[in-house]
Amino acid sequence: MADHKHDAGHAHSEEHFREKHLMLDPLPRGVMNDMVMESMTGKPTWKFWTVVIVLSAIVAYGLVYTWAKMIAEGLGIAGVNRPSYWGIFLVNTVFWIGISHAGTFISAILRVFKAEFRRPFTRAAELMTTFGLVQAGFSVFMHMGRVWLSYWLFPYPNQRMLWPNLHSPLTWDLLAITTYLLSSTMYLFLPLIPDVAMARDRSTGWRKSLYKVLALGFRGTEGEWAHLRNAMNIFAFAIIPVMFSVHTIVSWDFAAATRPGWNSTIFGPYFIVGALHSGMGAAVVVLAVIRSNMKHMDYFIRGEHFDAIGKLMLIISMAWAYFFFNDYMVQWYGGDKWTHQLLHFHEAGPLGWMWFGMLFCNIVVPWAILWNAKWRATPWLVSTVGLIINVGMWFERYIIVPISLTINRMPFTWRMYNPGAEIPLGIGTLALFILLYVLASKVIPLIPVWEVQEGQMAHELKKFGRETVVSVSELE
Amino acid sequence: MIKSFFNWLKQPLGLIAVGIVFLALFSAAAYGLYTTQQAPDQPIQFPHKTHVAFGIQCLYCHPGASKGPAAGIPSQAKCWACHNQIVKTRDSALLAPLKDAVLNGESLEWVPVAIVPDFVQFNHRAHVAAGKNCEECHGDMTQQLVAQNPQVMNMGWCLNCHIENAGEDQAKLIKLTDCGTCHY
Amino acid sequence: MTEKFSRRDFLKLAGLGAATSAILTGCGPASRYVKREPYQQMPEYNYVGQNTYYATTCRECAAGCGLVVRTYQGRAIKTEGNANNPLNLGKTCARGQATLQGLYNPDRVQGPSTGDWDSAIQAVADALKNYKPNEIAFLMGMAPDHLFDLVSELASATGMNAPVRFGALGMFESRATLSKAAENLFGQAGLPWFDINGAEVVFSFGANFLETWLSPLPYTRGFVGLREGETKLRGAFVQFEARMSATGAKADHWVPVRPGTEGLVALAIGKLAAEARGGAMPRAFSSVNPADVAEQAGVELEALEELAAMFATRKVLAIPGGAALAQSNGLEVAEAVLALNALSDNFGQAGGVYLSGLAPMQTEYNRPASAQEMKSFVEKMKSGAFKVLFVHGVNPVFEVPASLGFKEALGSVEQVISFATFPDETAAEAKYVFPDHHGLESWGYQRVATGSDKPVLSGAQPVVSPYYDTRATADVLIAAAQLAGGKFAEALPFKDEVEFIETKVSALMAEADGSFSAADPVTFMAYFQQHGGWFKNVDARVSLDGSAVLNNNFKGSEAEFAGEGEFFFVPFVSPTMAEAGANKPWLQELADPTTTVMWNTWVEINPETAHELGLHDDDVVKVISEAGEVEAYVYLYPAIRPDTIAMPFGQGHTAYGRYAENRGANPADLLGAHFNEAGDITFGGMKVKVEKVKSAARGIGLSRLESTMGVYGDSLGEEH
Amino acid sequence: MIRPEEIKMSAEETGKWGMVINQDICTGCQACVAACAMENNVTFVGEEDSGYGRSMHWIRIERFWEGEYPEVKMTPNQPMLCQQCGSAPCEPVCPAFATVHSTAESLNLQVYNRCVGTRYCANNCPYQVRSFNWRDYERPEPLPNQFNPDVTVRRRGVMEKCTFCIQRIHKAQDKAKSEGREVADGEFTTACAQACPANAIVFGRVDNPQSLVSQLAHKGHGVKHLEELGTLPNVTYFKGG
Repeated sequence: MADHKHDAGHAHSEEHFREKHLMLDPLPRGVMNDMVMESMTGKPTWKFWTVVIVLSAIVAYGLVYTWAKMIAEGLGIAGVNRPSYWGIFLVNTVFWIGISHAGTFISAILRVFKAEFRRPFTRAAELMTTFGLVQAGFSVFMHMGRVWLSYWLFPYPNQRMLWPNLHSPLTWDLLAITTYLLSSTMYLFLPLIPDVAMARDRSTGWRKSLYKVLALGFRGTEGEWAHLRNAMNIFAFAIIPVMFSVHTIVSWDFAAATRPGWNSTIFGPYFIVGALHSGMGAAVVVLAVIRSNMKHMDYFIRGEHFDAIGKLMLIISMAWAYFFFNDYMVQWYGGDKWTHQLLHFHEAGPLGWMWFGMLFCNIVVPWAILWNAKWRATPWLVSTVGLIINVGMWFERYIIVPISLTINRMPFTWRMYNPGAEIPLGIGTLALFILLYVLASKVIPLIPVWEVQEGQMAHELKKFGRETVVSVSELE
Repeated sequence: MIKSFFNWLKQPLGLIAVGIVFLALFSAAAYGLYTTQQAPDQPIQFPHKTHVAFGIQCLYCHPGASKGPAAGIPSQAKCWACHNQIVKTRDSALLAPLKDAVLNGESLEWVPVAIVPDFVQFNHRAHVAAGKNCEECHGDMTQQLVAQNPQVMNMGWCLNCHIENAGEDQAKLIKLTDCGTCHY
Repeated sequence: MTEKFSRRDFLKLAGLGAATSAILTGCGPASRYVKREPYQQMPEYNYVGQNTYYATTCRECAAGCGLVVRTYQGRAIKTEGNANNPLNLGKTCARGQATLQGLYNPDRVQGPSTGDWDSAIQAVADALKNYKPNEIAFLMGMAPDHLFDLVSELASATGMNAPVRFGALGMFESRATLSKAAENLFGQAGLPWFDINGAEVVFSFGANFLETWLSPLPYTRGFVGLREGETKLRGAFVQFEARMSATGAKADHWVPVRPGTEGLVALAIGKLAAEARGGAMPRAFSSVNPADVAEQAGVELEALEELAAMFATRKVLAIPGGAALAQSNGLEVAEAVLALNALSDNFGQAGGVYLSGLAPMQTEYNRPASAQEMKSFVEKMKSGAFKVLFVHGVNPVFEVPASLGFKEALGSVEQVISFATFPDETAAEAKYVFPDHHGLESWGYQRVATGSDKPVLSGAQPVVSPYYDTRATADVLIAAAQLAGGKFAEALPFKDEVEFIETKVSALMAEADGSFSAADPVTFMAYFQQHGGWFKNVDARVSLDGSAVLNNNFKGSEAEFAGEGEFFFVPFVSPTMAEAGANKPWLQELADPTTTVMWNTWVEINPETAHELGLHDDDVVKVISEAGEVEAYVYLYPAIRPDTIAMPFGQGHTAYGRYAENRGANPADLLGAHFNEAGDITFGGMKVKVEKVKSAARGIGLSRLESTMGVYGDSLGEEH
Repeated sequence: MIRPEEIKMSAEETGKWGMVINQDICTGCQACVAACAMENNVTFVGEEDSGYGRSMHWIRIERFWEGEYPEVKMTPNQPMLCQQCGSAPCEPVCPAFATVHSTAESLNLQVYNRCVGTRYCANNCPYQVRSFNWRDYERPEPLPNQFNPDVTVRRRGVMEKCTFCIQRIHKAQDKAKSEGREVADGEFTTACAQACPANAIVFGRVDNPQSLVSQLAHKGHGVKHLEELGTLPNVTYFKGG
């Protein structure tokens, strides 16, 4: 950034704006389309295949084999016990649902509020939602003692006159996650249509047939665009309450229980903020990886995006800290002896380091780094912070599930939890998530080209005297 | 290679082959379904019909039905008490297993037909006491040779009858539809 | 069908299709079909589909409790106590409940080691015939049962050695000492009988009467009477012992006296009580100085004074037992504690001390062999005086302390014939194993040695037909005696075991006050089976004359300890498993009442001591005595003297089935061959060393039901 | 003002079957635990799993320590089993209605065949008395011969817990009905109460003021554990002493 030094008078030259802002750095449509197509269809390198093979192997062992073994032998091969009946399974479930919140947050909320920086990475975030939910689903189904009977949890007419118990938070949970998975998949699909149509027009072979089906005959007429925009608008608004309800309901799995440490009224918003915290952290990691590993991505994903997400992360971290403090305070002042015991156990028990680690990762690290605009614009740094936040948020869920389960009102039964098969299973879900993402990057345009182009059309640089300012026109 | 295979499948011959494979799979599945609902093989093709025709009451051989959970299978001594006086027993091929078993002190291995899963605690006595006749569940034995299950004995079937029986009596309905009445 | 695709393959495919659709359709009835075999001949009193209940006797220990076993279609389903039996009045202990896991144990001996019973009987007959009668010895379990009578008759008629009964339970109860003390004090040997139910206060000196001691069920009932008696206040209970037992845990005051000083403490309390009451000081207490005793025993003098004050004002029942008697001065301890009862005028009184009455068909008290008697038995084996040894109902290789050398001595006996039901350590060393039925498959009767105020003969009958190719030992002996001919055949002129039992039992018809009566032997036997035994409606307890006991002169001698170690050693019988429960998986999985440990052996160490030694929970230590060494996990036990360590007896089997084998350690291996005056082994008189072998490793250690976090505050980050 | 006796209790609150446990005379002998295991086909899990909080005991005897040596005391043995709550926290959380209230018997049922194994009920049980079949624990032949035919044998993935020996309740009711009478107090009892050498466990109808269990429950200062949670437990404890 040599400009800054000798261009002190001309603080923001046009050149400078273009370099910094994607929206002000337009390329011809055809070029941009080709760039996206090339990033997707480029011949896979040996690196790609290595990653795919390694990940597949991990999935095959961690998820497929271990789960099959667990189904055949029982949950005994995992580490769950009395009183930690849930263990890492539910840690991972909450974790993945948390990850999935990033997509909706970025693409729906930022879209509704017309945050322009969102444009290039809504798709990447939406994919996280869908793939993250798949992992959450795996995590929750694999923890069931008799998963082959899990269809009993869905309402279907039967001669036994039996229905799922609508009093149970788990039933709510299942309905909420299913709704969320369906709606987020739809919401992933809708903005994809114009891009798929673009890809259809620029590909051959199996790709062409695939995109032909996916594009639903989209040709880009005014009418089609109007319908699409309408649908996207409806979904963008509708999915926001779904997103909020999902993690609230997940939190009710815990908050609705009569357990010290769980039975807290603040859990709903606390969990939502926690989900956004980990979700944004994960999103920034994904963006950094995409940017450094896929062709032309440094054009679409720039420092400004990391800067914007970094600001959000900082705010969310503060919100998380606020809710954490609130929850802790209220629980402590509640005066219940078991809650006191539990809070003390969190900090001073054998896994106390995890509690402090959580605070360090979730509060100290983001606050220490993300306040600085220059650091915020550094992809590797922000994504490292994102990674650390995810570790911290995983700790948080670990503290809420197995560690809090250790302490109950029957001290005779307290017992530490040592994970077993949960570890390969958890790594398996992580590998599956990455694998799905890697494979999807070859099939689905990770950049919503039309959205970027739309933004670039709306943005222009105007000169007022010596000052150059950005002007955004209303599109709709 | 694969491509040529798929191309071959598009030929009329290929389509017929696909059809045959589907038919075969479908029949196998149907056959499988059929076998799951079939009465099992018994060591003797025991004709209930004949015995009922002699005027033997159900409870003569299955006395447990009026006393407790299981109706029971008669001891071989009970069979033999009559059969050793019946000339036909001596040289009937159908009765040979009984003769052999009794004379050699071995047990016949009967396979109960009307069964419920082991997590259902069924009690014959309560049903007999409630006025149910044997044939209401087990079919008309005057017409049957080897025992067959006249209906699918599943929970819906149980519940229908329980609800019907309770009628307007709320207390009875609660008792008869309580999970703990049958499952523990 | 072509060659490549045979009909068989087609059927396979069809079967696969069927299996798939069976899975898809949620499994039709076909997947659940089972085969059912009817009775060939319906047993009498049985009814299709109905439960049948049989009364019999529990053979898990020698107490002789009555059981009622629920059977269904020829299988034993559940044992309950027999309410007709005055000993247990319808109750059972955990071992009685788990007896079914012995009956259906996967590791039973399934048939005679010779292959068939004809050759087995021939082998026994040969053993009887080919040796001189005095070269033949019988070692049996503690229970005074019909087999003991049969063998005794055989022995007395043929000049064989009289059968010897032994059991580790009797050894750990110090039965010989109790009996000898009664003889010395009251001129009559026998097992004392303590009426806890009627007492106001109980002072127990080491007696673990709520666990395995003598007859735990009646004593538990007595304890309930003490606490909950309708007509009186809640009775107090004080326990004197170095290590808090499950019994001591129920005490209001647990007084951890130094091992070996129990007798002195008793005398000191007696002296203080007598002082408090005023009047002449009995001679018995003249030699003790309470202040010295308090120091020796490691308790405060004030504590003794308080206890003595209780003694002076209330009716106190003093009970000697357990490790307190297993000291070099054990006999004196027993006498001193029994003598204390004179202060409350307890002899022959409600709430006091009696001698157990004789059981039906018993003419004199016949106690099991003491350890010292076992030692001479072993010496006879070694010297070759015994050439044939029959073992039944006991597992001496495991139960007799290793220092007595039973296992080595077995090598000197030409023929060892074991009648073991389970493949225990003794059976492994035997030349032949001719398995007896399990108790629930057997006929019999058993005299109840103590526990009831009435004379009780518990009756046993098979509740199921034998599961394996086993045969009643009595039948084997009768058949072998017939085969051997001569005086053997004359001694046992019975068709079989049942006839022998009938002959014996029907002799009771003539007795008055029976729990039932019948005019003919057949009916009498039927009643005997139906009621699960016979008892006399009389109080058979022997009232004692204790007027002179306080005139005895007690020396107040100090206990001597064997070994170099720094710790007193208290082995105790596992309350849940006892000596022969280790092969029953559910007994293994019961939590020990005091430590909640399952499936293993532990060493109890005071937490302070452990801290000094740098020991933690689940460290592996070696306990070393002069007689041997064993390894076990450390359990920091808050209720044990800092100078004492304790270990449960019951594990440490090298055979005895998959659930017992190679599990835990046997503290009997640490006991040296030292005996008290009455001949009991001084298992409480050992000094041992403790050496750390391994530090606790993550995930390896004792299985506890309790939470070390919740109960002891471990890992909670608190100072404690 | 409403006087307490004027408040009409609902069926859940009064309960039907109940238990009184006298801790003062409980010796901790484990006979109840063994009896329960034998009656209810409860499996044993082996050393490793039992030490890892996976034992299947439907009833366990708790004890704590008070004070330091030599003034150390063991707290009264506390048999802990399903309290058969009138308002049980385990019930509403089961998504499959496998943990469900029996209106007829006022018991908490565990319907094994409906259980899918989410274990939420166990998390939510304040008494921690539910046990989960973590594996298909092996009971080698011929041990299964002793299975009680009146009780379902559970397999892996299923939650289970004390049923107040509902099979015995049904049997007694069936017998009484066949004889045209009501079940008499003390006619039958649970396996644990029947075995208990100290008679520390008494079982019966708590809605019948004449029954032994009702009379004991109203004598002295009985405690219902964690009653403050509103669980309406049906087991009354007497510490005594």
